[in-house]
Amino acid sequence: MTHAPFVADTMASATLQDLGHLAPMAIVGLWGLLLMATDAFAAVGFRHFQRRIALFGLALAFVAGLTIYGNADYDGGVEVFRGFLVVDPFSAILDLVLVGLCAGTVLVAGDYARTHRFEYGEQESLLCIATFGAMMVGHAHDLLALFLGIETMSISVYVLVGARWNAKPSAEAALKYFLMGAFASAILLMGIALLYGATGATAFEGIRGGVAEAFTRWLRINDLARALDQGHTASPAASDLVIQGVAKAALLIPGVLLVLGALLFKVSAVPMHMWTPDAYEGAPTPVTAFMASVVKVAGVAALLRLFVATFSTHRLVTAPYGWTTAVALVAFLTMTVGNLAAVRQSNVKRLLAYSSIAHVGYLLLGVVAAANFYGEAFASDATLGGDGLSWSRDAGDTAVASVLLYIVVYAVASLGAFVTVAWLSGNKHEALEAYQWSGLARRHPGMALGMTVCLLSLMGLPPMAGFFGKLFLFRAVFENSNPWLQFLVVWALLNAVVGAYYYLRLVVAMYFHTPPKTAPVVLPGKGAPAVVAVTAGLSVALGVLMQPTLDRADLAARAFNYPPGPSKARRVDGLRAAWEARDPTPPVAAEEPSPGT
Amino acid sequence: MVPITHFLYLAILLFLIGVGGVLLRRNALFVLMSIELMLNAANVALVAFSRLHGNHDGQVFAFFVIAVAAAEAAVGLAIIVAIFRSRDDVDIDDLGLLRD
Amino acid sequence: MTGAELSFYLFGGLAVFSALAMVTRKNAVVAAMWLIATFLSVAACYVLAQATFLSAIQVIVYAGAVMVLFVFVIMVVDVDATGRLTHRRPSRVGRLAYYGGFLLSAGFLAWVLVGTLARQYVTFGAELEPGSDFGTARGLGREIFTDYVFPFEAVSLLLVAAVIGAVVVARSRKEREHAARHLADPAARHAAGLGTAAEGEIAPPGPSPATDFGEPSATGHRGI
Amino acid sequence: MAASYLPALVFLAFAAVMATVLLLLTMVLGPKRRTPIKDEPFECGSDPIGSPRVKFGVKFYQVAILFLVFDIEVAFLYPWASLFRELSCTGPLGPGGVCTGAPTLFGLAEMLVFLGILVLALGYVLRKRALDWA
Repeated sequence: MTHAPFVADTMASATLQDLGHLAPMAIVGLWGLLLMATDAFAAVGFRHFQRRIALFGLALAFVAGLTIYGNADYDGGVEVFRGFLVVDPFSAILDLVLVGLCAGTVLVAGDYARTHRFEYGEQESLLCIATFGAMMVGHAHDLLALFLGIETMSISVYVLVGARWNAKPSAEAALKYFLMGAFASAILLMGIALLYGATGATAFEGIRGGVAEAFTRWLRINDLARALDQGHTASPAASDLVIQGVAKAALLIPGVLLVLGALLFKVSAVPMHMWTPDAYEGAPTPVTAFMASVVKVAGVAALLRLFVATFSTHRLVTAPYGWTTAVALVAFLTMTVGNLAAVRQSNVKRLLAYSSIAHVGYLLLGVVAAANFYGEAFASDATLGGDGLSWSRDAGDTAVASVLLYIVVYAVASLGAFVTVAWLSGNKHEALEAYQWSGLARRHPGMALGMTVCLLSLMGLPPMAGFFGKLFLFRAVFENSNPWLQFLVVWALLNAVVGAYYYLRLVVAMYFHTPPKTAPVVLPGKGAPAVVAVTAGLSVALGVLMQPTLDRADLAARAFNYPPGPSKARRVDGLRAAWEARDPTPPVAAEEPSPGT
Repeated sequence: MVPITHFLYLAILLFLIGVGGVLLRRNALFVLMSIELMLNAANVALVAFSRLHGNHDGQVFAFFVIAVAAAEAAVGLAIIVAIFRSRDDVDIDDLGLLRD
Repeated sequence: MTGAELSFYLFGGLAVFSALAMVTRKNAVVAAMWLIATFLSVAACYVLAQATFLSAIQVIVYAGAVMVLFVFVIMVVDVDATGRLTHRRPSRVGRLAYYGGFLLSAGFLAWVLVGTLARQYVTFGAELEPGSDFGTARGLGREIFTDYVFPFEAVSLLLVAAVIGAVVVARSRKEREHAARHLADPAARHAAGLGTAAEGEIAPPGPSPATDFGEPSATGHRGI
Repeated sequence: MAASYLPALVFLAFAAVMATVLLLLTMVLGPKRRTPIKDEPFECGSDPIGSPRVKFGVKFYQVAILFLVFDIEVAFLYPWASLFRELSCTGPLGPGGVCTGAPTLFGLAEMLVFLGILVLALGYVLRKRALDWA
């Protein structure tokens, strides 16, 4: 072990500088602590300000995120804390989105808890810490960052789910979610251990190098092994090479599969989705909204960062050792099962839970497509010695951009839909059965409209953002020459039609059925209407301004599986200029709900 | 010297025993203990690979895992206590309120 | 066989044995004791992989604190109740999933074993210079406090979340009332789930007693 | 390397042998005359009522969780303490642990932040009366 002489002095300044790069995340984490302190120590009258303090901090983080979002210095990606985390346009977009989603949850969670009589002052603090974890996943550039981020987020969410002490389903949902989640974490950890064994590193860069090396060795090994089998007297060196190479791959492939399984569990893909409807239903509805938006975004970010950007060497995405075939199969199952189960649900919360599963299926298709393209790019780089500027890499970047776009659009609409459900539950019994939504448009036209817009966006109707999200995603997947993937796109379209049925059923109930005699009790306060208005507005606005939005996502995804550095910055350079010339106002900037409403 | 491979076998055996405990036991406390066992198994693998590669990354990872596992156990046990307050038994099959 | 090898197989075998004993016990306290035995054996194996500091931490945190927590909770939630095994068999699908999952994992084990054992893959790890601080508190600290500054600070947030969780989720009715004792405003007390009915006011619509846990509150009120 | 742990191993073996031998000796040597009266649990002359296992209060759990958190804090303190000299020096340490560079507060600051966060959590717990035994 050789260690550079201690540079504690430069470390102090470097640490502060790195914290500056991570300002949004640092602010959110700090606010988690601050809110805990104000809850415990502030004067009695001060406690009513919890929500405002939280929103102020989130607004601060959002502004900090905007400065990073608009700063071209980060285009090539900046590694902070010695490569532990990375700040790049991708993470900048995720920061903004996650902070916005957290603010949306904070706006509703307090009202909901008060009305349902389990108000507690720690809620905002936990939401901030969970968002901090999710942001850490978005920035992750090391397996430890990924693991710690997922755990920080999950532990806070377990608590949020179980905090509703006056309703049994809450604690039960928490236990179920916790046991399943902890099991998945343990599997994730074993996978990480095997990956570390195979590559000798936990940083993504090191792992990528190790993966490439393991398989280049493997290639030579096949020849050597054949020579050995044919009875040639092998040199000790050759046999050593065989052993080393085989062992590396024997650790790598199970490691990749274990990590994949755990992450698919976290995003609730189908064989591992059993916990989702129960946990979503049992959790307090604003927390459900948080799980369906923030936690999902973090899970997809983890898949993109680790699988699309790191495990996309040619060998790892193609048969017989590729993970993409398995994920394509999972995507097929996920959208089918999610949609079919959603059709059967009369409970709105469960319906939305299953529909969120179906959306994960579509997203996974995009993940597979992106990884396939990058795998091809990797192969052509290796054989042609190219500089990575192949068509495949462009296509892969576009696929990543459309996945990013889709998850953002989905998360926004999903937040709006779940918040509407939370809003329509001013009484002990939440209006969870579809018939209770009958005629809502007559009593509350504004909220019904907001819910309708969100549902239509989830469904993918043309003027809404969801349509373009699906369009770009499916187009990116269809670019693959693999006929199976093309078939899956057709299958996904059929699924979207099934999805339209259950979304529209709810819309029809709201608009065309006679309202029940007793008026529904709704949450007091302007929080929920504000969130629904903003999410519905965004669902329309992102659809109308889709081209600039996609261009911006493209900028974030450009050279996504490139290591950060000057060559990546060069690659991104022209794009930023083109993008800024095209549209001076960043469209996603409308995300922030105004604090203090 | 003990071959690293044998550490790996130990880790995988402990891991599988933990998986078996999670899948086959119905008592939430046993499930939680089995999960702790699985985390420990992964730690054995991390430590062994850390020795294999001669760098500290694996050990540091295992160190953080111990902290995370403790936090996870604390929250999990809190949830079990909360459930116990509402009912007398901690059997995950009895969680029937959330069935279809 | 050298002493190191002998002790590895001894402690490794002990770890596997006590892990098996842990998952098969009926009584949760006994199982916890076996789990402690597993953790201690694993700590011994850490020493043999030259993770001396981690071995100490394993004893202190795992075998010490975590297991104390487990035993306390087992005591809290009534040994007799937790000692009972399943009284309802899982559904057929559930059982299939369990056994399928278990077989899959066993297949995974076989895969790794065959992939490595078949080629007689035996490796001893990198050469360490004698007297290096590999695995000691200093060696590990040098990484944690320089390269891993960020996770070091971030893990404190995780611990904070766990502390909040333990307080929020496991707190009793009495503690909840205490937390809300400053709330003179009946509406605020009501929002925190505390009774106003006992004070002779009409409760706004809220959860019925059936959804409450039914513990009587300090004011004798039962959930509305 | 592992040889330096030999004393610990010997100690362990000694403890195990000692415990086994003592138990065996009492089993073998002790007189065994059982009467129904002797088999009864002893409770000050009155018949025992119910299970001897009393349910613990949840308070024990709450104290244990705090113990756990601060145990982890201590786990981080060990390596920090053993490395403190190096962490507060901008250059490598000379012979005898003398700092060859300038002193710096970086090492102190990072631990203070960590401790500060956990002390804040402790304050939170105290304020929430989770430790009150009343």
